[in-house]
Amino acid sequence: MSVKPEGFEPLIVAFCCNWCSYAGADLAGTSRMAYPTNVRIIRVPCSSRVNPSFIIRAFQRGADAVLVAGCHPGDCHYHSGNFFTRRRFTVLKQMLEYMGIEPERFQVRWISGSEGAKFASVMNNITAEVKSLGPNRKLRDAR
Amino acid sequence: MKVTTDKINSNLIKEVEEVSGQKVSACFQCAKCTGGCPVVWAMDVYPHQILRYAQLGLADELLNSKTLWICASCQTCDSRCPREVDIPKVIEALRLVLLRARGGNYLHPNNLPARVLENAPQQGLVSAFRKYAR
Amino acid sequence: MMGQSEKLQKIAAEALEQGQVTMVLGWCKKDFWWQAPVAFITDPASAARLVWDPFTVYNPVKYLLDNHHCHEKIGVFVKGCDSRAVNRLLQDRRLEREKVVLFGVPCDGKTDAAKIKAAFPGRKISAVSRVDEKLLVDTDSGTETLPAAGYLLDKCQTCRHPNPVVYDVLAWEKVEPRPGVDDARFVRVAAVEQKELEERYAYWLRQFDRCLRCFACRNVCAACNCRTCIFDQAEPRWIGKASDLADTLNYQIIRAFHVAGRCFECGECERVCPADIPLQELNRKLIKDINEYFGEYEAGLDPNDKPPLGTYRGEDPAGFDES
Amino acid sequence: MKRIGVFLCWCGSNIAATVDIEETMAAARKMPGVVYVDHNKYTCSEIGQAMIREAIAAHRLDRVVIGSCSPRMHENTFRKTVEAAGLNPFYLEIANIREQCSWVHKDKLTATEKAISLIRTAVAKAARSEPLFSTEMSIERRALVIGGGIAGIQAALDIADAGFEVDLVEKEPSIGGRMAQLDKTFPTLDCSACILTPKMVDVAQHGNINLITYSEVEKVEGFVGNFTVTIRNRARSVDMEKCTGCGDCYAKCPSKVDSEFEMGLAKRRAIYTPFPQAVPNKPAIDRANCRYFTSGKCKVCQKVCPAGAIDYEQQDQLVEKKYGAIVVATGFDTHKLDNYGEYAYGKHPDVITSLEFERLVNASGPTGGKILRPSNGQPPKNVAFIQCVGSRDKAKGNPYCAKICCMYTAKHAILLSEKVPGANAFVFYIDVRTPGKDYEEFYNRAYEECGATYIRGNVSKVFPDGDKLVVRSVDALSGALVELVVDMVVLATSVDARADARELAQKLSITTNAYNFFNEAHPKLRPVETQTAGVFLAGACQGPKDIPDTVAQASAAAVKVVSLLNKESLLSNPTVAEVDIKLCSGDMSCLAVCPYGAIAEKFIEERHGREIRKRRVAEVNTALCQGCGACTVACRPGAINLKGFTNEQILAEVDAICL
Amino acid sequence: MKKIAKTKLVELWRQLASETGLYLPIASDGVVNFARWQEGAEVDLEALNTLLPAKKFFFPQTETVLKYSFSDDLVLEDCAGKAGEALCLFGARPCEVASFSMLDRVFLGEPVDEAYRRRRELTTVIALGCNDPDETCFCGSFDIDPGKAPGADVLATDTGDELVLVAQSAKGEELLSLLNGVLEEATSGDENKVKDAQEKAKAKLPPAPPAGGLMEKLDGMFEDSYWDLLYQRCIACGTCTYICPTCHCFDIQEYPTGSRGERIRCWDSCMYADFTQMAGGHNPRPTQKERVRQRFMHKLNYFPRQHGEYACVGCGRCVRKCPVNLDILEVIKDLGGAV
Repeated sequence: MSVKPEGFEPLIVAFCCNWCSYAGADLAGTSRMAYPTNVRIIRVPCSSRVNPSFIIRAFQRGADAVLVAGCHPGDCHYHSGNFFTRRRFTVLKQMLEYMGIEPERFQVRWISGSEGAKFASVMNNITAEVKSLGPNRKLRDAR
Repeated sequence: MKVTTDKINSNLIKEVEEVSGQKVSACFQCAKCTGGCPVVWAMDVYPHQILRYAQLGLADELLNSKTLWICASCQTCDSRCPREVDIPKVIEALRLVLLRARGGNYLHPNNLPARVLENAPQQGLVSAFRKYAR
Repeated sequence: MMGQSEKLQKIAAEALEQGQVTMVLGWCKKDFWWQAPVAFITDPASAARLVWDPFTVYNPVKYLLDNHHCHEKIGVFVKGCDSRAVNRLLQDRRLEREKVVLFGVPCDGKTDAAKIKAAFPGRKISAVSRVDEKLLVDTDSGTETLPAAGYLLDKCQTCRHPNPVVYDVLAWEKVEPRPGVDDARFVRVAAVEQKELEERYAYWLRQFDRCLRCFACRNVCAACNCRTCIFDQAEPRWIGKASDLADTLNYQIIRAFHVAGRCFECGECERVCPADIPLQELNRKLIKDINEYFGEYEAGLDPNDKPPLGTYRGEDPAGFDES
Repeated sequence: MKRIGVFLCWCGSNIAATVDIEETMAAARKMPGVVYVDHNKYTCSEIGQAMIREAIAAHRLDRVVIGSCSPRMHENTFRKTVEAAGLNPFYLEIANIREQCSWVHKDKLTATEKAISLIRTAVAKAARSEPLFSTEMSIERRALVIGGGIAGIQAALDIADAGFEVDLVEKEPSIGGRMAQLDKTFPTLDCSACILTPKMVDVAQHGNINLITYSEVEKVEGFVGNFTVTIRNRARSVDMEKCTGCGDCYAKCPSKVDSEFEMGLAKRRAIYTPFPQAVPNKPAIDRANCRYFTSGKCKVCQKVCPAGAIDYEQQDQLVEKKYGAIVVATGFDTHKLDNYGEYAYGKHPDVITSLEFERLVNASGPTGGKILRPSNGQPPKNVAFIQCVGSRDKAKGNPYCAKICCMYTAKHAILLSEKVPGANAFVFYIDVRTPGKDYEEFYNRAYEECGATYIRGNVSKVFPDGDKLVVRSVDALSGALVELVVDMVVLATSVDARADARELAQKLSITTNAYNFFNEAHPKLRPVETQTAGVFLAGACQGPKDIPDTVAQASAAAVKVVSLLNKESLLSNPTVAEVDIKLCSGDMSCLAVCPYGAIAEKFIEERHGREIRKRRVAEVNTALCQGCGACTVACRPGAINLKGFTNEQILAEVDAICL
Repeated sequence: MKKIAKTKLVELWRQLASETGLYLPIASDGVVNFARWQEGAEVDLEALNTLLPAKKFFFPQTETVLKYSFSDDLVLEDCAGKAGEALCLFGARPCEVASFSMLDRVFLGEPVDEAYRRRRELTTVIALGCNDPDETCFCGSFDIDPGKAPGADVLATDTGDELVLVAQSAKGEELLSLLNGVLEEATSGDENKVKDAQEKAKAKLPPAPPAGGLMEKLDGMFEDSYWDLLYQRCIACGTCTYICPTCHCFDIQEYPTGSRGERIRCWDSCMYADFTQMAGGHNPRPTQKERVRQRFMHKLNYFPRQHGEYACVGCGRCVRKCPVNLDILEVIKDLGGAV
């Protein structure tokens, strides 16, 4: 399913919660921790705002990978949001794998506002993983 | 002993860091290593000084020091270092740098008597080849 | 001794006569031997149309959504699976318990007409009836006998609750669940799981390529009880209206996700699919994962439960890297 | 079609050096709906903001996209800018092309490409933005201060002085905290008790302060202006109304246990006040060590109490109270020394921690202020002070500097010279850090005037030799090996966050750093606020801090609280959930996941032909909703949407990114 | 008249596929649909009807009618004029073939649907007469002979071990002439076998309820209470409309992606709640009752009033596939004569 053209640059859509992971991304910025340009962040108030439909839509429109990042369990700015995130995306992730989507294509990570370095390293890793997988054709719109 | 820009920028530190896997620059000279070293009385350059010399690129002083051959790798220093520097590994790296730089190729498998090969522990052979062969 | 159909007729007629209910949902026959659609009975005389035969598989419960407004009380005949649909609607607050009288019908499994047809190629069948564990098939060349167990619908072979789990009246004695259903429950899921990743994708692509987007799977499902489905909305448009395979996959993934922890395994989605897409393999995968990650849960048994995705425990495990 | 204006900020060279502004502008001009594009060196400057306001007027812009630093930085600033130009403030979208682009990427080509994509995404979102409006909410004009150390005391006094009611919750039977344990304070050598005790008394007597000791915060609900906090009043077993504080009970109590206040250097009773100046000066029964509670027999305290105040039947009580603001001032713990076997702490009585030393020096301490060796009660002749114990140690302790140890060790050396004439202080250090007014001078005094010997070398081992202690180190400056024989070793133990800090952070929905110190909203610009509006920080719970800094921060937090409570009303967060009743099935899945109880069911009436039907739908209480959006995903038909982060907007963002 | 042994059919298909796109009933996971033939395909000529009707070849479920892009100027690309490929449709049943003429009335009447016209012209239809109609077949109600397909270019009849092929149009002649290498000449004996098969098939057809007079009867039934009861069972899925060879309602949708976009035409279904829903939200057919009525009124009253024939060919797909057994046969029986 995957072809690996030379110089393939994956497109990665990252949903980051405002209070932790988006702040972590900002911290990576203020700390000048370099990571590849492949990732595009969509800011959401909480990882529990991320609808599985958004993820499937991103794959349909051509994303090579999707990341959902939120506060560590127990640290949710809204008390419990990421506990729901954990259940929802545990289920969704297993289902996508079951349907034949590479597990690297859809990832969920907890990144706190003080984990700028972790944010950068997650971005580095996911980009490298997806690069080696090649472009995603699965779930993708024909047009 | 004189520190110059060339010395500080020498390849020695890079080589030592690469061979040892240790971050020499992490040392902030608290000298806790030296304070606890059981064989420090026999050393001409103290463990914390070894790291300091390495940071400053003082290659001659390092490579000519007796300390390299006195360190017993007992790990006392390493277990207490607040900066997670494994000093015995740094010293071992210095020894290797020194031995390799001497250019000798003392050991060749063909020259080893069968008797030695049969009885020598494998670990000893590996170590010997690491140090005395290229 | 009164036949099973007559028992249903009596229950319905009495409930209507006594004014206990103003409508009864049960099953009736149509022209073909394999048809037994839901009947909407409003007068005692019509209760005679009601039947109980090998093909009364249709779930009458979802029709309550359209009808409960117009009736003070509706009587519904419910098999095990139908009764779980009632709990589904109660848990989703789409129905009030006091609006319905549940006539429980213990069910020994419904017959798959296609399997019967396949057993008699070229012969014309006029009627099929069931006597205990035997099926009597009337054909143009005489009556044949078949073992009922071999001709069940696939979904009935893995049924864990043949008896109604909620009812007001029971039409007859409860039956025993079929042996081995627990083992059979996830067999097909495991088979898909065992395929290689690419093989799995190819498999599902082939299945969903057939999807007509007729939405029968959704419309028949009692867990899909939204007033307006998200996929029927124009703005925002969650999936395109045109039949595009990617949109179909989107629909099927989200449909399965929306019934995750809520699906009560009636298997109607799979039965009604005109393209024979194995939808239960998707629904049951989610049930299996939810059981494994968040603890055993069976939907449609207790309307007061919180569905697994509507609750959490702080110590839940995650199906992804939590480091 | 919307009329969108795009403004790109250079941020000096911060953005412009990495992102090609010209090219980005050219690309922005072609984006759907964009009618005006401009740029500025510093968009956040008055000139930059004026440019936006003028462009809105001149080009009839109805949506604004700014490509600049993180929205977490200047979103509010720019919202005010567009509002000043007559637009709804939520018609603004920020594309984060600094923190998430120019600062993390080096290659100008790809960084520019990404910046264009981020702008496009923001344009797509802005095109679908709706005007949002805040509603006014009342404020509960009372404050809660958690922690009764010097930080909490100061914050409570300042808030109370401003005329607002304050509840001060303290876990121990008395307020005072760590400062009460100290002898003198650097750099002035004031007596700690002399400056603290009057403040404690002020707290007790202040009409606006309600002191709640022996209590802990159990649960925090609500939001800025309207917190509901459940406080657990632990059973004190002493009726506070009846008790006169005479002290007969603890004089007679037969159970003796190590005093926490005296760092285990002295005993207290099972019924006790932590120290003589305790406020309130009324005891509590430590039930775990009380004979009556452990064996069912004793009741001595009850028998001797002249006021009949002992009440063994008391139960923990949960009290629910409302507050407009919360100050967290829970202080610190000292570092556990389990990892430092080389210092022989716990193995030899003359190896003590710095806080134990404070008690030894203190006139009200176990030795009456005499510095005596715990082993034999003799004054020490030679004392070694070891700094950075557990600090600056990423291998076994805290990687950070505990900030206060250099100064208190200098103080200890000075105090030793004063209290034990002729005694020698040896201070082993890695670096001596004395930034602070009069701090360097104080440190100079220790070695210039008081004769302390500073040795630049970390101690590697301490071991007993007869009744002495041998301290082994090296003087890194001279290269001389050091082996001292001393009478006492004082370990400058590091500062840790409270063991239960994370638990409290979770209750308050605030975040902590990797070492469990509470995070401020911004390290420079919002140092006493947290990310949770209405929750403020004071003192060492935010990070190691000395008393001057703690008091300053406590007063700062108090000002923040006062300015909040002074408001007539608060504006609610307008990015709240909203129900489309056309789509709502009324199954209330949203309610199940709402952490704020902000969703309720209501019944609406609808016409169906000739009949009127009642139907259940969900309704959002916008005052309670905090805008997390968990409900929007729980809602299968998408009937509940989050303003400012609508489904339409997020889908448009996804589409714009993937284009 | 030509013939070919059924054992040699693969050669025929191979030959045909080399000349043109060849589509025939192919089984995949047990479901038979018209699909492009390729080596090894599981062709099923016994299957009575494919799941999806062959109308999809002329009136695809989804088709792009227009592409547009705008950066500086708006650029339009008309897709309808380029639609279609030359293909051969093998094995369409007579009822299916009959449906083509109904669709022609809609799409080839003024204004002509250009894409449909092109596809129709580029397609050669080889019909396959039925030998063994199902109990659910009621083509007889509409005077369709299960053994004959007058609208097809070629009619194939299964005579047991052989398939007899008769060209019925110039296009058909041309096609058969291309296949001389694999086809044999048929004899008069074969002609008799064909007649015999056709007669047998007709005899096997279940008694069909007469549809005559239905149109007139329905004229006065728009407000009849019949519909109040009929629709109750309907679950509003689109199965019947999508598998119906004569249903032809479509919707136009826009698929914008940034500065580009496509306009799509796709099948619609009168069973769906958004059928005929207007932009403001109003729907003249607000409930399922109106929509179910629409379906049957369209097929049995509006269409014949406009075009002179019923918009049903009695293929029986809806009878077999409706999840709740609500189908047009029931309506015909309820409202028309008895069986």
